[in-house]
Amino acid sequence: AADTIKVGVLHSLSGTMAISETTLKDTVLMMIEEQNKKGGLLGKQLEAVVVDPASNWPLFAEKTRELIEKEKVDVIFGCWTSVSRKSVLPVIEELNGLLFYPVQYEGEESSKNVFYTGAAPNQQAIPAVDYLMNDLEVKRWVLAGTDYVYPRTTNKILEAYLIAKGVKKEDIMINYTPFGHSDWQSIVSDIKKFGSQGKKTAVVSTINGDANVPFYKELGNQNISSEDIPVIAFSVGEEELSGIDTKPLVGHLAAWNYFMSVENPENEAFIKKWQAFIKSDKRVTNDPMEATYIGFEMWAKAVAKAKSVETDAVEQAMIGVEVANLTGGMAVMNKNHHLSKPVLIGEIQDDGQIETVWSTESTVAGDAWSDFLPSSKDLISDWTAPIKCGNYNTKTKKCLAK
Amino acid sequence: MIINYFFPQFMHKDTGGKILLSLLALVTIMVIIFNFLIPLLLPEASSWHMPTYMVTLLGKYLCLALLAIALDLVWGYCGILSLGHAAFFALGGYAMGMYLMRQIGDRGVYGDPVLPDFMVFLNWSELPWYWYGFESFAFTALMILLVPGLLAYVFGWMTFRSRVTGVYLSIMTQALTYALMLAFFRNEMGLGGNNGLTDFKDILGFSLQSDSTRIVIFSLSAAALAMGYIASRFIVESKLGKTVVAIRDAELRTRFIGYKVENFKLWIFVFSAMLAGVAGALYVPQVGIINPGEFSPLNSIELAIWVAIGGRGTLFGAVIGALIVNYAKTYFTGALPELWLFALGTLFIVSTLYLPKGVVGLFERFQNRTENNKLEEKTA
Amino acid sequence: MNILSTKSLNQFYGESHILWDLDVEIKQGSCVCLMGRNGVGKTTLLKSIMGLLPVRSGEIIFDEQALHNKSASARAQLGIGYVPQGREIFSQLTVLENLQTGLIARKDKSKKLPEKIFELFPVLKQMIKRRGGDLSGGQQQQLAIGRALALEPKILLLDEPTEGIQPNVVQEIGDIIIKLNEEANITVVMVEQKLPFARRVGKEFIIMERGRTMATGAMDTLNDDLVKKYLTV
Amino acid sequence: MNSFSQMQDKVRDVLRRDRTFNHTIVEENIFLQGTHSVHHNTLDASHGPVLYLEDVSVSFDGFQALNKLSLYIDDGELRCIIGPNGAGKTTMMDVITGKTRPDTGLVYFGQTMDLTQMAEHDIAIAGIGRKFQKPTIFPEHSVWENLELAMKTDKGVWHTLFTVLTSEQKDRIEEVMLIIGLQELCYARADLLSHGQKQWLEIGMLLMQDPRVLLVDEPVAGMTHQEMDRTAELLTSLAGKHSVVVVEHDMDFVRSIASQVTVLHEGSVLAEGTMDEVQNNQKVIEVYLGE
Amino acid sequence: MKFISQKNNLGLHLIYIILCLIFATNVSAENNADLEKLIPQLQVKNFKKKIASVKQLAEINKPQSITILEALLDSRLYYQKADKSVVIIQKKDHKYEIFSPLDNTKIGLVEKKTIKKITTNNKLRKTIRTLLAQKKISHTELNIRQAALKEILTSSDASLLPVLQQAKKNESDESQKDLLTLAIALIEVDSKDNSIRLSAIKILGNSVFPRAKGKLEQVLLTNDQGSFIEQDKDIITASQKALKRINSKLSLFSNLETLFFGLSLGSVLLLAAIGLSITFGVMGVINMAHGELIMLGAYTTYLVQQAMPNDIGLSLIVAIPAAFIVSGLFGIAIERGVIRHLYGRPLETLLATFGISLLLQQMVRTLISAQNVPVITPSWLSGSLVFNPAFAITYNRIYIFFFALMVFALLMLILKKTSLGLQVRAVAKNRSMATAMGIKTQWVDSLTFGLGSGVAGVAGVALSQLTNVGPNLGQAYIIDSFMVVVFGGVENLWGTLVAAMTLGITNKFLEPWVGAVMSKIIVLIFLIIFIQKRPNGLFPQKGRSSGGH
Ligand SMILES: Nc1ncnc2c1ncn2[C@@H]1O[C@H](COP(=O)(O)OP(=O)(O)OP(=O)(O)O)[C@@H](O)[C@H]1O
Ligand SMILES: Nc1ncnc2c1ncn2[C@@H]1O[C@H](COP(=O)(O)OP(=O)(O)OP(=O)(O)O)[C@@H](O)[C@H]1O
Ligand SMILES: [Mg+2]
Ligand SMILES: [Mg+2]
Repeated sequence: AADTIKVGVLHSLSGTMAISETTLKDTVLMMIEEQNKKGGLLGKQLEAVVVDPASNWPLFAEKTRELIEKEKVDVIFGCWTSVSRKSVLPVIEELNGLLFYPVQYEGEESSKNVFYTGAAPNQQAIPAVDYLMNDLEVKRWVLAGTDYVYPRTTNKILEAYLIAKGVKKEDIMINYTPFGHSDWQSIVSDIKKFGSQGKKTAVVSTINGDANVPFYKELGNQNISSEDIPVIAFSVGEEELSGIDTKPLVGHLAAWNYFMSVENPENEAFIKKWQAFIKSDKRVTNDPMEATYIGFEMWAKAVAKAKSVETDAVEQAMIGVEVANLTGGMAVMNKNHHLSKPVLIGEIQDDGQIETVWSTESTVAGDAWSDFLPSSKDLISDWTAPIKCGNYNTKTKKCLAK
Repeated sequence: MIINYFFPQFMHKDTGGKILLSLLALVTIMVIIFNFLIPLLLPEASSWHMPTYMVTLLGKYLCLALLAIALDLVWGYCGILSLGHAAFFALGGYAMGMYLMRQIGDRGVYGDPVLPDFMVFLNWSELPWYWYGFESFAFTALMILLVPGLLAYVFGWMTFRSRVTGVYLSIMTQALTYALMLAFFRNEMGLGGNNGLTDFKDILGFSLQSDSTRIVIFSLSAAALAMGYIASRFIVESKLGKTVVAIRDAELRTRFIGYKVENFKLWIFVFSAMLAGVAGALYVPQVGIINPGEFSPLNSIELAIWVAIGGRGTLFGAVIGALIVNYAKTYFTGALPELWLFALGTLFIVSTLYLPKGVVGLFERFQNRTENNKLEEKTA
Repeated sequence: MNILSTKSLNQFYGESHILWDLDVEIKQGSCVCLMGRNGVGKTTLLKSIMGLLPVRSGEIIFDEQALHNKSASARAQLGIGYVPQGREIFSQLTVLENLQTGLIARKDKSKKLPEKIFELFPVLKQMIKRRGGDLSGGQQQQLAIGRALALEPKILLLDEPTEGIQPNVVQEIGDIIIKLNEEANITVVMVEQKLPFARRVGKEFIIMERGRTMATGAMDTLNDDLVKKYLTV
Repeated sequence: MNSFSQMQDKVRDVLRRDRTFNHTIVEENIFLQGTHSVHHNTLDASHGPVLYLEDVSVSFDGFQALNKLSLYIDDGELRCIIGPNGAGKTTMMDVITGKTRPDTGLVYFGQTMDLTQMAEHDIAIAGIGRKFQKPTIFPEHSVWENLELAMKTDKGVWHTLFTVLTSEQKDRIEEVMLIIGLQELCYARADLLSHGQKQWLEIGMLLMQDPRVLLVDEPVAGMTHQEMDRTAELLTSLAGKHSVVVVEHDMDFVRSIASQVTVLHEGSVLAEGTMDEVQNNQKVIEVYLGE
Repeated sequence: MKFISQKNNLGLHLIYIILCLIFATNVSAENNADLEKLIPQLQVKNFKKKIASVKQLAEINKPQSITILEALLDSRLYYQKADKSVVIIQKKDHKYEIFSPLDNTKIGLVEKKTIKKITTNNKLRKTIRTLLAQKKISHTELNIRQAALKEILTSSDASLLPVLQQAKKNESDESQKDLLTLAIALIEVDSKDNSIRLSAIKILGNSVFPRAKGKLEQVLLTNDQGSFIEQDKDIITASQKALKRINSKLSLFSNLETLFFGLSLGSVLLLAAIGLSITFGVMGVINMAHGELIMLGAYTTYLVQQAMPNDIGLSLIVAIPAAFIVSGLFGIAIERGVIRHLYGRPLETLLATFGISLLLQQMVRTLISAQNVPVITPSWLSGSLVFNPAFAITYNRIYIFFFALMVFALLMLILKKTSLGLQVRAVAKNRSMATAMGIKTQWVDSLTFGLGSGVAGVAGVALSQLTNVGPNLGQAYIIDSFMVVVFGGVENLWGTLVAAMTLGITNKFLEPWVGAVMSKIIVLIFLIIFIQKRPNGLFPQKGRSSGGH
């Protein structure tokens, strides 16, 4: 009916999350511009509707409602934190909207109305631990995280995984800190003590956001080098690194599905496009941007395929859509609304780039429900007929959602 | 005036309040008629429909306005600048949230009949004791009043008795809400940590997603605001209200004429905390989530700003302030997503500089002027 | 010659008109006693002269300069010393520091307190290290006068300087005012309610009523009629 | 040291000259007090002074403001207290009203009420009213409301919430308003009053409280001669029914009202007696009066 | 030159010496066959194979093999894309000079595009480091020997025993000798001979080196039944004794460390709060924009570093006055523009400054970026002062501690000893009377607010060394700052100092017990309860006037 296709952009432009989310807003705008240059979709131009949920979780829900009911958008790209997604979820399901969520997260969710283009734990955490265990021969583990759902869940999964691999309980140290924790002296000193008893030790960090910088600085100052106790992080990417003095981080690790440094024609083109769009050749690209890119491309393909922007049609059309990864290979949207993507592990360089030191042979399919948690090991998600369920219990053969 | 007929006596001089309550009644009735009755009777005539998001948005504003009244009572009238009032709001909200969580029953993603989802995947094996009772609405309703009330009582009893006043008190209230925020962020608290409580399904058996439930909750919020307003008006017009103002202005004098100041402060503080709790409880089902962010000290500061912008020490002003600022926020975050903080910041500065008595002060000035003009006309 | 004069001064608090076209003339070297019932605007007049209240209309001329556009601090620098009603000691500052605040506005930038302050008020010397706010009412009054003197003013405005002071000190203050006026040649304007004191110390009087001057003259012309008319209730 | 002085206090307490032991108190007193009594403690002044200070010492940061001060005020007495600035007069009032707690010494109201153990408001309810040296009133309230708030009634939270003024109470307010001469300013905000007017208002509030003992700190400061006379009149008329303690530096005023005068100096009593006695006391002349 | 190495000095020295060696010995090309064979193998992707090659390379006893390993370690070993030949590179302006790995002869100057780095990973680098250390354990230069030994101590394996014993024999430096004894003991604990083991255990017992403890714990491992795996009674008792000794020492050091952590957290709090103790404490302005003024200071540091990228060490020193001026000017502007109109309405200042804080945040977002910006830590601020292996304190914290005290002392001096200080306090106490005394209140206000703001800016410089520099920086500190000022007692600078330190130390001593979050919560609750006892803070305002009357 409308003469444009409206795309909602729901990323915080102010408040604590603005640091990360503004970039994604720009990415979506870039993609839209790009698509419009190509002639739009279904013969219509795309129109972005940007709102600012201001890092305020109830506001995310409110803005979602506004986007769908008032602005009548056809799809929303947005959210970063889990809680913002959780806040949006009931609204988007109620109004049968469509959300593309581009950030790595703790899993344990699959909604008909959401496509998860970031990594699930099995696409980031588990390969990372495998690398540390096999290649770096790590024997003792520090699971350090910010106290919220993503680290809690990830660490629960990792702990179960490590124990399954024969690691003893006393060789695992788990530590949680509040958001924005800035005084790491004691914790780093503990890690140092824990790690300097002869067994190779590594830190698996799910430390979030701003807390990372003081953490790494403290590591450096307490003379813990990446060779003594490497830290592998799941939330430190190029964007975060560009705001840090990288000296103390060099040699530490990061696990993602994308690195800017990967040499690949698609990637180079993307970077060029991005830097031209944002009018700065200093700006970097990162994993959630790739996830946004893939999500957007997939949506465009699915709309073309379904010849409609109707949620239900697009949703079904999405499944099985393939888009080239920026790091090579193809990303596929699975039945559980999660992607198959390659996993890369890299070391942080002094120029703020991450250099791949290991990668999975092929892509890994994102797992909505972890196999390592007792509560979810029997659950799967499958949005195709006949199951059509986000939390299907394979034992009882029942869909738990009502 | 005939309109006085509808209002209790102590409100007869409160023009602002009368306008406010009348408007509130009008809007509520309109919403009920156009969004509920007409669609019910004539399903096709929906052109007058107020969109759902507007209804919930309005409902949210009303809750926040009630919260502003609560703060105005203690700050504007009793001189206690609580920078932690959002804590009571959030506690009321959490109580409601816990009830709504229990209502989900086995419809959570894991299908556990008792445990909320976040407990299931963090391997909690049973419900912590403080979750007991929240399956009952009556119990919850009690808790909505009791939990904030009790906290206010304990905190107030300690601080007022030892005569903590002024900024010391303000900063302590801030410490209180800050501590609560940190505590609620902890996943060990068993209240959902950072994610808080969300994914609510229904309330008293009615689906939260249905428009009629929304309209009912909206009407309830309007009623709560109206009742909160009238009760507060009654208090400030009573001798208790005068005493409280006296305490604000000359605490020592009040003591020396025989008032037990700490009791008065405590009473009004607890009452205000309960009002805040009710506001929080009504807020949660409308926004669909409660999480520790609500305890953030910045929220409380902002709350103080609403009150100040509207006009401190006038209940009517508190309501106006809450509505203005929140509407501005809604509007600017949509219309000027990149620049809205500039707009909001400027609004705060300009209004403190040029409206020392808030928007209500502006009305009054205007009113005085017109009255003066009238007088001049008469004398001329 | 007039050191201080006001011309049709009008002063308001909000909408209420306090001073009505007030004309006051104070001669160089005189010692004027401002009298009148409670609330007639005596304090208001002193504050207006000092610049603590913005004048609504009218002129204030001091030492042949127009004052009404100058800030209070500039007026202090011109040599107006002010001892307010209620003393207004800087309570958290020590006695010494309180006195030192009087030095700030001095033209000569002197950093030394005039010795005569301690001669006049020996008690201040004893209490030099204590917080000003801790002194008793009378002591504070002495401190307030001392502070004003530190600035070596040309004119001293005293608002009820004997209020709450013990009799022998009242006497002393009276002596001091006389001395300051006669020996140091400082013009004094004081508000005073107590007739005996006023008669003893003042050389002229000004009686105010409802923000207007009603009578002026030399102190010995203050007769019972006037007292009855303007100073009794 | 401290426990020793506490013990001293206890011993002294038992040996007080006006001491009546609890069991000797006649029960009836409680009923005499009337039905709407809100006091937990009832005043018993039947056996001596209504206000009783003995060996009270107060020091601030090592500065001895009160030094073993003893003072006895009888029921219905009008007592003037004079003394040099800083002698400790205001501090003494602070001690009586509970604002300052004495380091040592006894402070009793009647024979049973230990004022050092009571909160300020309880002292006020028990019947001690006070006017501050610097007038303190409720600035945002009207004159009328100031008086209303001070009125002697139940001052509990619930009562104040639901109470309405009775016509007797209104009359009483009118009456006091007339006494303090502010009837024209009845609805004016109190902070707009001039200094002298505020003094009157505060006296009015004191009257509304209808206390057994009135402590009046420098009531005539800032008043004209004639107002002073009126105040004197008022205070003398109050004496008899109430005990009145007046602190004042204005000798004319003191002379016009006082029968008994106490002179404080450096925290303790220097002299006591009639005005004439005191006036001719050489020491008093030296430290206070001057020639 | 850029080095990946954390141990800058070590790296520098090594390179220097090796370059000397190279040019002195003038290696001839003919007997380089082994090198020529090994070098290409460094290009394989598989790190296990790479490590094997590196080990072989290390066995070749030639200076050039060390050069190559060094280059690999420092990420200067590349290959040319065209012919896959391995080269050592040296960055020159925007281009790269390439050298032959065989004899270090210069091959040419190339573009970045034509060459590609030979990647390393953690393990590989660690291996190289250990290998290099072994080679240098008997080096002629003491500091190189020391560094090498340090490396070896973290990962000694039994095969090194003869090398270490040899080195010990030749060692003249006492402390180095002690360390060698320790390194040997670490290996000899696992020896076959019980008497050697016992003496080794004794040596370990005297050391607080963390691995010594680990080794002893290993000796005392128990099996599933809870009985010792070790059979020899003597060894067990000796180890237990040694372990006890170590533990008692360690607990002493860890307490010392905690104390220091507390002081250091305290000094951060002090820095953050001290400006506020002026604007809020003295002037009574509830300055919610204080955090943003700190943020501006931090951003100034960033901009200064951008302006002088080659003098990072100096930049921080320059940043201090710069930040003072920038934040101070902003402060003055805020005072002139807004706060001036709000004196006598203290609570309103809260509202207006909150608005200002929003504006400043968004201003930074718009003008600079919403992202964090990198502020570089100069080398003199990184690393730590090592007292012994169990107790070291980091330089940046030491500097910040003393810096905070200095700022504090300076402010104290200004407020208490200068005429400005007197005026400030007079104005703060009684504005209208101060004017009547001839104090130019407007001027004093601006200056005071500027001073407080400037100090906040200076705090920002210090904080930029500890945490992120981003638009939200200020918000993280504002609440803590208010707590500190209030806890200490408004208007009392000493109070601020004591409060900051008390809160810091309490926090840090609680943290090991209850974790970071709970300790913060407990501190807050403690604060609330404490205030009951002292309703006006640690150092309340004294005197009769303070009672509100
Ligand atoms: N801040 C104010 N706002 C409004 N009105 C005021 C204010 N201060 C004083 N007034 C009024 O102005 C009038 C004059 O006051 P002022 O203090 O000058 O009197 P005064 O002559 O000094 O009296 P007194 O002898 O009692 O000190 C009084 O009627 C008083 O009520
Ligand atoms: N809170 C306090 N801290 C320190 N010193 C105090 C305090 N209160 C009173 N003093 C001191 O105690 C002494 C007695 O003071 P007080 O006010 O009782 O005197 P006063 O007799 O009322 O004098 P005046 O007639 O001047 O009012 C004074 O020297 C005063 O400095
Ligand atoms: Mg006056
Ligand atoms: Mg006194």
